[in-house]
Amino acid sequence: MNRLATSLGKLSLQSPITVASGTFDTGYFDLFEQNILGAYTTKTITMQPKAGNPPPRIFETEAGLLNTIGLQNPGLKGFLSEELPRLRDLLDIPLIVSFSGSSVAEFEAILETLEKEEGIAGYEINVSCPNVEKEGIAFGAEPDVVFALACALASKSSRELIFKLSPNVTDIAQIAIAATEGGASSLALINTLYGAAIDWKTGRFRTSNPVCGYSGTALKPVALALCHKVAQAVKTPILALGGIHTWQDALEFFYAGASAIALGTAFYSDPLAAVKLHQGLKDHLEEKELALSELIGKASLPLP
Amino acid sequence: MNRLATSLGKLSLQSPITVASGTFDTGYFDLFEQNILGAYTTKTITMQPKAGNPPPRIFETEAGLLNTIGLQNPGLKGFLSEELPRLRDLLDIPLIVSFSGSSVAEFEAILETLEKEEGIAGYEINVSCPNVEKEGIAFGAEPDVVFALACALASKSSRELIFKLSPNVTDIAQIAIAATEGGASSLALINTLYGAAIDWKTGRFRTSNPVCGYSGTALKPVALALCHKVAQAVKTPILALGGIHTWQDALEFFYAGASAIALGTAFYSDPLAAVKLHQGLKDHLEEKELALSELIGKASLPLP
Amino acid sequence: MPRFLELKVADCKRLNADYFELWLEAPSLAPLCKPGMFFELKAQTAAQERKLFKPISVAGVLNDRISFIIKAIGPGTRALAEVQPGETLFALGPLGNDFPLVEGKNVLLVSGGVGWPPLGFLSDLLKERNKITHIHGGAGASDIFPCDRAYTVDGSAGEKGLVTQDLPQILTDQNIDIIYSCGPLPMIGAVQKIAPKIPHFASLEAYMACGLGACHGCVVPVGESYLRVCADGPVFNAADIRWEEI
Amino acid sequence: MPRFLELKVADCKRLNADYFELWLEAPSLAPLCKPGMFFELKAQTAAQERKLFKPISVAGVLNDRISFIIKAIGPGTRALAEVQPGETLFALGPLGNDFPLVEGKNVLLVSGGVGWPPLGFLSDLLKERNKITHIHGGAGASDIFPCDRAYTVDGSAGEKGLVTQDLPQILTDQNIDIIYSCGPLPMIGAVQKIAPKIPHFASLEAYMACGLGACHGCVVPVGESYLRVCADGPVFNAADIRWEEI
Ligand SMILES: Cc1cc2nc3c(=O)[nH]c(=O)nc-3n(C[C@H](O)[C@H](O)[C@H](O)COP(=O)(O)OP(=O)(O)OC[C@H]3O[C@@H](n4cnc5c(N)ncnc54)[C@H](O)[C@@H]3O)c2cc1C
Ligand SMILES: Cc1cc2nc3c(=O)[nH]c(=O)nc-3n(C[C@H](O)[C@H](O)[C@H](O)COP(=O)(O)OP(=O)(O)OC[C@H]3O[C@@H](n4cnc5c(N)ncnc54)[C@H](O)[C@@H]3O)c2cc1C
Ligand SMILES: Cc1cc2nc3c(=O)[nH]c(=O)nc-3n(C[C@H](O)[C@H](O)[C@H](O)COP(=O)(O)O)c2cc1C
Ligand SMILES: Cc1cc2nc3c(=O)[nH]c(=O)nc-3n(C[C@H](O)[C@H](O)[C@H](O)COP(=O)(O)O)c2cc1C
Ligand code: FES
Ligand code: FES
Repeated sequence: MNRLATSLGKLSLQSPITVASGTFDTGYFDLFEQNILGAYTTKTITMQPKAGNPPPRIFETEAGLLNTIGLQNPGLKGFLSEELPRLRDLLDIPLIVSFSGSSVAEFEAILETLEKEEGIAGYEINVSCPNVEKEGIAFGAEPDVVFALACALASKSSRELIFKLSPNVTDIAQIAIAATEGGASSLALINTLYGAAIDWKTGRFRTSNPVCGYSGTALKPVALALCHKVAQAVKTPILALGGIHTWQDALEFFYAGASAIALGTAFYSDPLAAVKLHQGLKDHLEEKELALSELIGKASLPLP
Repeated sequence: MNRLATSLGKLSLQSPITVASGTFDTGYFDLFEQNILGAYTTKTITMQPKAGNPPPRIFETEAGLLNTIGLQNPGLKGFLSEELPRLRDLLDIPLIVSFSGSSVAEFEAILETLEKEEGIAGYEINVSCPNVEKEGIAFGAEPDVVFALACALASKSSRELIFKLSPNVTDIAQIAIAATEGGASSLALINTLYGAAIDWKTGRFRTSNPVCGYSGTALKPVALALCHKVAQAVKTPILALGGIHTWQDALEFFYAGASAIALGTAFYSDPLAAVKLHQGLKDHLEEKELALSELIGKASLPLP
Repeated sequence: MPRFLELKVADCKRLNADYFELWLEAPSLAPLCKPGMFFELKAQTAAQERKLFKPISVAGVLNDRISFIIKAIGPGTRALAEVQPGETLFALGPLGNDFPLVEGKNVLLVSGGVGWPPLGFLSDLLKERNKITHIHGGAGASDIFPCDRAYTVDGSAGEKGLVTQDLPQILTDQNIDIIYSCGPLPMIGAVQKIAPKIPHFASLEAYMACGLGACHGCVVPVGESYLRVCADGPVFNAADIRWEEI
Repeated sequence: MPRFLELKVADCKRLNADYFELWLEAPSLAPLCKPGMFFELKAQTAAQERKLFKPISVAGVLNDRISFIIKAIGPGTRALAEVQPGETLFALGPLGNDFPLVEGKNVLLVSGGVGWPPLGFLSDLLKERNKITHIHGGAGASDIFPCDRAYTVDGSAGEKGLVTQDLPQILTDQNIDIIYSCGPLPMIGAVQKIAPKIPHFASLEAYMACGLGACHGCVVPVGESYLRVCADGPVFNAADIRWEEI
């Protein structure tokens, strides 16, 4: 019996552990077996290739990581010609393609192109990018935009459609409801918080963009609070991420309502974080004689 | 020459170090001299006394603190009869009274009552509470509400009027602009992020309210990013807080545009954090032969 | 008035698999310590630097030294367990109120687990002028300290069961006038339920941040409001606690 | 193919106030190490647990052992400085590409500060079949390692000034055919500017997260795009770097 089996919308996963878009690469499979993971998520691709931001792009803070990679990626064509064939050959686990666009039409065009390709199990829609049609406000910031985007994409694909939500909004539950009503079949949360760092010696920002994405340990309580909020608001399956390192961290998210989790920054302090998480979770569930699915969403209030 | 002197709107401060509302009490003056601080901020008071939330109210995470105190306070009357006289007697530094309300009228009523009292240098307006007139959405979440509230309060007082902003919004710059246009003479940021923690052994939340306020070290990069965003959007003086512990941390915020800073959670890992910050800042500025005011807002981009 | 100091470790020795005893040199503070009072302690390691202090009751005082008996259960207490004699650690205290003392009474002390140290200290002060019965319980043998009757949940030492199970009998047999307790809230509540009419002072535990009364994090429902264990306690009249909320 | 292992510390000794030399037992990895390659290293302390690894160049190989020469400048390198022989630490590697080797050439090595170790290692391999001139610079005397000409900014050792100051002279005097450099980007840029026509391979430094090419955090502007120092480098043809962006 595989106590770790779970599902994320239309996907059955042999392991609840996946990887955070943009943080992971198949190079890690030199260090551990891919079947530790339930699915593989690509870094976000865009229609046109993106050079990304100038260096310095990363900086480590007391309890997390700042990054301003700027979505460096080979573009849709480059992905199809170089990456996808390699991934299709190499992967035994479901492949989730993360992509983003600067208009609803661009999102649709990318999806339509990917629909023609085999070996893709689902899409992760990164809505943290500026919307050129709405004065550059991030797509994910407005429920009506998210709803329209989800409608447009859901009507064109029967693959798993994951909307990845940003924590940098006033009410993430409203965004989750909009994505769900539009047809998202699952929700990934959270993307990075805003963060910055300055060198106190020189007054210079530590990164080429003052405002970065902030990830890692520091995010865990935020991600957990937002996972709980979203789980209270919608029944859509949740892929939780943000600061997860250990199997105990993962359990917190399952209790809060997550069906699966993803590791990102954790790989940079422990390349075997996923392996340890997998083993710890397995041992714990065996000891308790429980299946993962029995814990999901079962958080309760404390005794005083 | 006092290199540490600064100003926050109408207030001249002998030290740029203040305390985060709700985290500090005069009991700390058993451990250090009050003139280490530039001002003293009370915990948030409300019109009616508040019992606060049931225990457990706090939980420490890897890099921060969760709290769900629930604004326990003696109410305006209790404050006037018990707290204010004691503070007036004890304090040699400016007193800032933090308060909150559940409607614009309630905010106004509290301010009008406090206006009759001597020994108050300014107000810190906590807009993180639910607005009963707007379906419980936090006051601080909507620019138009913040603008109206600022207008109402600014017209009734010539004391320093600090609006304390929440990071849990889509665009803090819009809120900062609204507060400024309404008449706020300075901005305090940030209040706590959302955060939660669950006991993985039992599945129980660690606190009586699942979603808490999250403070401490983890917040620093977020607070710094938002301080920068606000400093780019408005010229209103900024009182920065969120995860500040050391004088190096403080320098980052001054470079990002803060005129003063506040310590909160730092006191709980080091009761003398303010003393060390004061000394470190003083030594640094003396070594560099600079006054604090020369650094404020002088952050620059990194060399590649 | 509490002080914040770096105190020298005079001794730190393991008592059993879970507990250790810590002795701090504190000539200026030792005379101020009374049973019930506690310190906020923290080891001076890099990993503990940004962490909260840990509230630990004074277990005893000998000349210039203060002792603590600590169960290593998490990162904070484990870091304390590893301090070496001669090193220093951070100490904020003494904090909190103390147990009211009595004379010529039949006194019952009820402690559970890490609730023993303050009652051990109290016992030293009361024993000459009172008749003391100390009952103590814990999860297993390592939780047991000197007492008149010991109970363990797993039966590995003393009697198997809860410290409160023979309480009605003991109250009448010993003709108890006053109870002092320290341990988990449910234990204290059980004592109060069994003996609602006997004066009962309880020292409470709570998760703490500031330890100084500033944060309102460590409250318990007492009387009409929520009182702070660190500043209004840790010793409360057990009858004042709103047990129905616990 | 890089490996992630816990490696045993064979030796860790201080070289001067700032630098220390670390020797790791790594029978399976030592034979794979070539000059230019690096490891991601991390001490096994509680404070380093959630921290990034530190990229450190291989400074040499002796039988089963790999050596590193490290400047303790921040928490990560300071934690490495404190490891004791017999303890283990985390190591991911060997990572990155290596310097192309040459024969029968007049080789110039230019290093700055912590850029010395990979060039020291390279020098060992090149010296039998080439004529080598190694110039090295640093902030002060503690930054100076064996070389033909040393420069310090504060003048406390070697000549006062920058390592590049006599470069035009040296290039002609020694009739240099090829340059290898490692150090801060401005230093490498200065070398490239002075000698734009001489083949020049530079090992670059960058802030790293994954070390494996996954995060795209460690890029430098090279050719038409941003290339990753960890996976596309650290050795680049200095002529390919877009110096105008640096
Ligand atoms: C006034 C007061 C006096 C105290 N006196 C003593 C004393 O004399 N000796 C002593 O050993 N301890 C005493 N304690 C308890 C002590 O403060 C805690 O055990 C300590 O704070 C735990 O910190 P930690 O970092 O080691 O573990 P944490 O990481 O905080 O906790 C480790 C694990 O244990 C659980 N836990 C935390 N606290 C308790 C608890 N009280 N009981 C059971 N499980 C818990 C947590 O949920 C967590 O899973 C006292 C507490 C108070 C409030
Ligand atoms: C491919 C590669 C090979 C390297 N090889 C070596 C080596 O062989 N020996 C060695 O000692 N170091 C080497 N380094 C540099 C080393 O990785 C850094 O010094 C180390 O990461 C600093 O980590 P820390 O946690 O100690 O300090 P941090 O906290 O990261 O930095 C401490 C302070 O130093 C500053 N700083 C950080 N990096 C540098 C730098 N490179 N130069 C100057 N100031 C800096 C920071 O701004 C900060 O203020 C190499 C780097 C790379 C990319
Ligand atoms: C270096 C780096 C690159 C990232 N790139 C992407 C990306 O391309 N697309 C995306 O949706 N999220 C991206 N993220 C965000 C992560 O997928 C994830 O949401 C975030 O890091 C929080 O998880 P963590 O704390 O476990 O890392 C990136 C994060 C990091 C650290
Ligand atoms: C225990 C506690 C109580 C707080 N109470 C209040 C409050 O009453 N009013 C308020 O505006 N902010 C309150 N805050 C938020 C702080 O003032 C501050 O904005 C936040 O903690 C971030 O700063 P820090 O990381 O330095 O603590 C409280 C924070 C804590 C930890
Ligand atoms: S711990 Fe802060 S009030 Fe008690
Ligand atoms: S450090 Fe991640 S790509 Fe180089």
